[in-house]
Amino acid sequence: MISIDCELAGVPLSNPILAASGTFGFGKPYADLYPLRKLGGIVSKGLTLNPRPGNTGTRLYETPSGIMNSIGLENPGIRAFLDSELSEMASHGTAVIVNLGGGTLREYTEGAELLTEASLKLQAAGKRAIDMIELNISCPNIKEGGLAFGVENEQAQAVVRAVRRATALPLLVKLSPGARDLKEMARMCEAEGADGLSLINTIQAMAIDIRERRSVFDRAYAGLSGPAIKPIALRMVHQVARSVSIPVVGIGGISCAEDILEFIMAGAAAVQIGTFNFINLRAGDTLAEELIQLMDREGIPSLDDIRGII
Amino acid sequence: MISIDCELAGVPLSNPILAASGTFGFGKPYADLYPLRKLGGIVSKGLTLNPRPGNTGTRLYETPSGIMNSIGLENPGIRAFLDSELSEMASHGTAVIVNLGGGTLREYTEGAELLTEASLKLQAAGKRAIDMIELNISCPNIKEGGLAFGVENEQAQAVVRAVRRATALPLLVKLSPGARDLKEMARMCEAEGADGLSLINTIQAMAIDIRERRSVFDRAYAGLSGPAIKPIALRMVHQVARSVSIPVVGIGGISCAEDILEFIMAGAAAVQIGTFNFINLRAGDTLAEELIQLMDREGIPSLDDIRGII
Amino acid sequence: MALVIQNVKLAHRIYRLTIQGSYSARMGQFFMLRCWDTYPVLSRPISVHNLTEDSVSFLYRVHGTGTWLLSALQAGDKIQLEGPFGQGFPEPQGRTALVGGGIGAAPLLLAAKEIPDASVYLGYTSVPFGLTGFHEISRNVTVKSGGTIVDAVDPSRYDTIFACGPVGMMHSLAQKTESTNAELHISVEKRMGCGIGVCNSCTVTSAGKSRKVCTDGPVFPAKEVNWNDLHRL
Amino acid sequence: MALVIQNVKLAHRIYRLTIQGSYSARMGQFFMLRCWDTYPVLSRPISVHNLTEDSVSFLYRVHGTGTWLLSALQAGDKIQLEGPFGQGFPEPQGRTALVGGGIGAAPLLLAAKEIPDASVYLGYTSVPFGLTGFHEISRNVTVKSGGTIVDAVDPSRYDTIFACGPVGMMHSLAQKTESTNAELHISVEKRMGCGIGVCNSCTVTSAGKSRKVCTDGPVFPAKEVNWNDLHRL
Ligand SMILES: Cc1cc2nc3c(=O)[nH]c(=O)nc-3n(C[C@H](O)[C@H](O)[C@H](O)COP(=O)(O)OP(=O)(O)OC[C@H]3O[C@@H](n4cnc5c(N)ncnc54)[C@H](O)[C@@H]3O)c2cc1C
Ligand SMILES: Cc1cc2nc3c(=O)[nH]c(=O)nc-3n(C[C@H](O)[C@H](O)[C@H](O)COP(=O)(O)OP(=O)(O)OC[C@H]3O[C@@H](n4cnc5c(N)ncnc54)[C@H](O)[C@@H]3O)c2cc1C
Ligand SMILES: Cc1cc2nc3c(=O)[nH]c(=O)nc-3n(C[C@H](O)[C@H](O)[C@H](O)COP(=O)(O)O)c2cc1C
Ligand SMILES: Cc1cc2nc3c(=O)[nH]c(=O)nc-3n(C[C@H](O)[C@H](O)[C@H](O)COP(=O)(O)O)c2cc1C
Ligand code: FES
Ligand code: FES
Repeated sequence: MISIDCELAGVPLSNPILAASGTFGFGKPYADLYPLRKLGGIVSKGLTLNPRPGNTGTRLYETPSGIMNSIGLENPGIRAFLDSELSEMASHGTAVIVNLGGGTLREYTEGAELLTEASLKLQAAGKRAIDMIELNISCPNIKEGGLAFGVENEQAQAVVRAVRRATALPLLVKLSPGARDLKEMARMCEAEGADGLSLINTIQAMAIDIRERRSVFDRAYAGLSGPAIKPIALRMVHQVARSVSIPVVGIGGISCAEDILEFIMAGAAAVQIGTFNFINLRAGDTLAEELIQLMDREGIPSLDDIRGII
Repeated sequence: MISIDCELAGVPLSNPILAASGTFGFGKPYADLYPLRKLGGIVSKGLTLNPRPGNTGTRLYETPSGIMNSIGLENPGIRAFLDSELSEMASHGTAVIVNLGGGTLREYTEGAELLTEASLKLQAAGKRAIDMIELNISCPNIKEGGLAFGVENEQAQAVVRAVRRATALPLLVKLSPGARDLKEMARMCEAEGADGLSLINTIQAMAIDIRERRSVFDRAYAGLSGPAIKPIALRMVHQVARSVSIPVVGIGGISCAEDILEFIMAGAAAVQIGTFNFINLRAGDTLAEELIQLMDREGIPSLDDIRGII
Repeated sequence: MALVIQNVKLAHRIYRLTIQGSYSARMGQFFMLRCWDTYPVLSRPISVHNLTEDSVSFLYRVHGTGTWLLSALQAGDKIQLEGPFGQGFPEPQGRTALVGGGIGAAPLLLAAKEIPDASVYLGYTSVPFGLTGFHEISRNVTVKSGGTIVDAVDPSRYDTIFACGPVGMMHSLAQKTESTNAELHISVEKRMGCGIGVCNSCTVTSAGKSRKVCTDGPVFPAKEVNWNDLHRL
Repeated sequence: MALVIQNVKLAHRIYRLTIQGSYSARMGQFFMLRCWDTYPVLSRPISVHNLTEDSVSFLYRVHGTGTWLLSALQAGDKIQLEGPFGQGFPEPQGRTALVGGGIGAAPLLLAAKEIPDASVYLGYTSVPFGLTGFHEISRNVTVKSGGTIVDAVDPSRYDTIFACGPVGMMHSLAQKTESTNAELHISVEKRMGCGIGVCNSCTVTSAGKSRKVCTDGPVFPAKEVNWNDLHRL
């Protein structure tokens, strides 16, 4: 019997495959396509304290084996999420991870407090609540100017420290590939009490509409994701997994069971599937089963046997 | 009449399309396929003072819309190049750019001196010689450990300064996408007297052979190139072109005339074609013509009309 | 995975693809199609053109890589489709006109079937295509090649108008309709990631609010859309 | 761009592709093929199987995406090929044997044509394929399905042996040949970027030196190769 159940930051998962933030909404439409308990967990779209309208203009663009997006964190705000989405999101029999974004330190901490409070109340009432917060420190559009929170170690530290104080929930910090020193930032997060790290977020990229003679996106740059970035993401996950002892969640271009094994061998405790959900809306229906079959063929009894062996 | 001739670091080019280092050898085999004067110039494979055997194991690997390579700077050394390759390389009627790598500061400066000396001698004899040096500060396998020269500004500065002193030839510095602060490094190069910048070199990436349970490459990481990285390269070229006033040569995933225009609009003075030479061994035979046709369709009389307009 | 029954070329770059299976869809809804593995990354949204008990068909124009790959399909080939998605056209009130420009005719065949007494107006820049289906269903088909079909439509004669076509055409129809009592609904296009409302990439402004083309649309009341935005897409 | 004349399936995953055009190539040389745009990135190296005045043909096994795309080609389709590249097999001296394992038979047909009195040994894990061509050319064809073809070859009876097949098979043939006077030349495979000697991705060690499979090979003297290296590729 091959086992793929695992644990992430103290939360037991039926398998290591999570749906990545921004590509899965709060799960709802996918639940019509397959039972979401087939996933280890789902990460909510990025939420901020207050609702955000998102960016104007083109928001999505296709590139060779990738897509670029500039959604700009459009979201209904944490209160609306708690009121209208959380209970359904927690009803699918899979782990609930809330992706928390923000523009200022206060927005982050107030958001974390709201989430924590609501979650504890639900738990007290015996209901499934928020299993984990994923802190996104690489939001576009923030006060400090662009990706600064995710780039400079000092700025990241302030956010991680404050949010860590604001919540008792298990805390993942999602790192940006644009960090000036990724390994250093990972170690900082560990030192500040993060329970785990997830990476990578999209890579800053550009596309130009040569007919219109302007950037395709209203904000000059946008984030690249999808199979194109997988080799870069894998390298970064490998580097980070060897730099810290907290678990690392691998993200970036994963689109088959082989890719998942690569990330686990590189040291990931679990993985997230982002863009691939668009390539195959039913990806999560079969990936766990495909992973088991692959491990069977390769004679790998459990993920622990191969995790971080490279 | 649409004109695409241009000037790079004082060297007149018949068009802005150069062949990128490591993908074109010294030109020879391509010369059997088409007249190399159709290119604006060719950049030699990376040369070091002494011959290098290159890396063991797998050296090339295909990824979605990209390739990874870990050649490890295999090359015959500068002396052998000067003796056996330069005169033919200079015979194609196109600009000759020598890509200079190194493991230590001394290797770089001695290399630059040798090249400069040989070039001046040839010029004195009325022969075409080396038009430009492209300093590659992002070689793998160097003394300082991995990509350090291209990552840390201080280390890069030492190399650029020393090589600038060692040569009177026009000097391009080729930047690594792994630089901790790319814009800062670009400004440093300008301050140190570089005549131009070229970017990007390959992006550090990883692939794992899950059957063998080891990295595909003997050295864990390798460099990613090809269409997959174009959106990232374009963003970096845009950032750098706005940070300096010396010319910038755009490199990364270019595979059609549209791509070239994107880089020029992002601020590039010229471009280099790397991986695409493998996709189409005769790429250089038609790209300049295709660029003219595209400019004609889009009503762009010259590259100067659109350079850096984004 | 579904099977291709037929993929016929109707005109230069225009194809009709028929796929086996029993689907139900409302007029104006769309499917996300792909007949390739992971390259290109995204599936392509295509409106339902026609439905029978055991097939669904699409009318499409070869635009770029994706539709070019679709055009190479042959009977017996496999294709992936997810859907139907979107709200489609609303219940029409009173006298109804369907106005299509070029490939914008695609979703109107199903509409013509659902609203048998609707007047159909189809405009083409050059050679018309896909007319047989319309003529079989409706006795009231006006076709114009060259010029603009909007000239042929008198909005004051209708209570409901459904339109699909180039933004310019729909905009001029909207301007013409403004002074009448007709309710104009237009089918809008925007680049889609998921097609199911999770990625927020297909938003447009309608009645001052951010709406998703894939789940709130693709059909919106012409009065509520932001034409400046639509022209830019 | 060249035209496909024929692409026939000979066995499970095995195809023979015939392309229009007048090419000249030596036995053991290869072409870089592609019938797709930029995805996948690299062209695929395939040995020349046969040549006529107005065609070149390839025998290939469907391995991954590239060969799978090749297998979908039909008569009249377009394909890009560059070549021939590489040195191919050297001039044979004296009595010659050609030993192929599985798809390794591919380059040996041209060799059998150029060396009409050579003995041909072909081994297959299961069902043999592509034999007709060999039987038309040579009276001396030994075929073995299952087991190893090396058992059927007595190297001491030959002065020159050309082999192509799995590394394990070629290695055991090399060991068997060591004690004889026969010169064994093997055709080597390694991932290729350019195919023309510029990228240094296809290097192997031969006689202690770094050599390129694409321009110095793909054929190397068995005595000079580094088997450890080859087993790892
Ligand atoms: C709801 C809806 C219904 C549609 N119905 C039809 C139809 O019935 N028949 C038909 O021919 N076309 C229809 N289209 C347009 C069709 O989706 C595009 O022509 C197609 O996606 C182009 O893909 P491509 O790969 O050929 O072009 P490319 O330009 O190579 O595509 C690149 C990317 O841009 C997107 N894209 C390009 N053009 C459009 C567009 N106009 N709308 C949305 N995304 C686009 C593609 O989906 C892809 O992600 C519809 C679009 C939408 C949004
Ligand atoms: C000189 C030479 C001659 C060859 N002649 C033949 C022939 O006549 N018939 C035949 O069936 N095969 C031949 N091969 C092997 C053939 O090139 C590979 O099977 C093919 O490249 C696999 O491509 P793919 O996309 O199907 O597989 P994938 O595994 O998807 O290919 C991924 C990448 O790996 C490379 N690759 C995979 N396997 C090999 C391999 N064995 N050798 C080199 N590169 C590989 C591909 O070229 C591609 O770049 C030859 C190889 C070489 C080097
Ligand atoms: C449309 C889209 C929206 C995204 N929104 C968010 C977000 O709100 N918060 C976040 O942390 N990451 C967001 N991401 C990043 C993904 O979660 C993931 O890190 C990235 O896409 C890389 O994974 P992939 O290549 O599998 O898509 C988004 C990605 C996409 C494509
Ligand atoms: C096989 C290979 C070898 C390369 N060797 C060198 C080199 O020796 N020196 C160098 O500066 N860049 C080298 N490069 C990097 C290219 O010059 C170029 O910067 C990079 O590939 C990105 O461009 P592309 O996407 O068009 O290939 C090499 C790239 C490849 C693919
Ligand atoms: S396409 Fe994803 S929300 Fe509409
Ligand atoms: S394939 Fe490029 S050197 Fe051989």
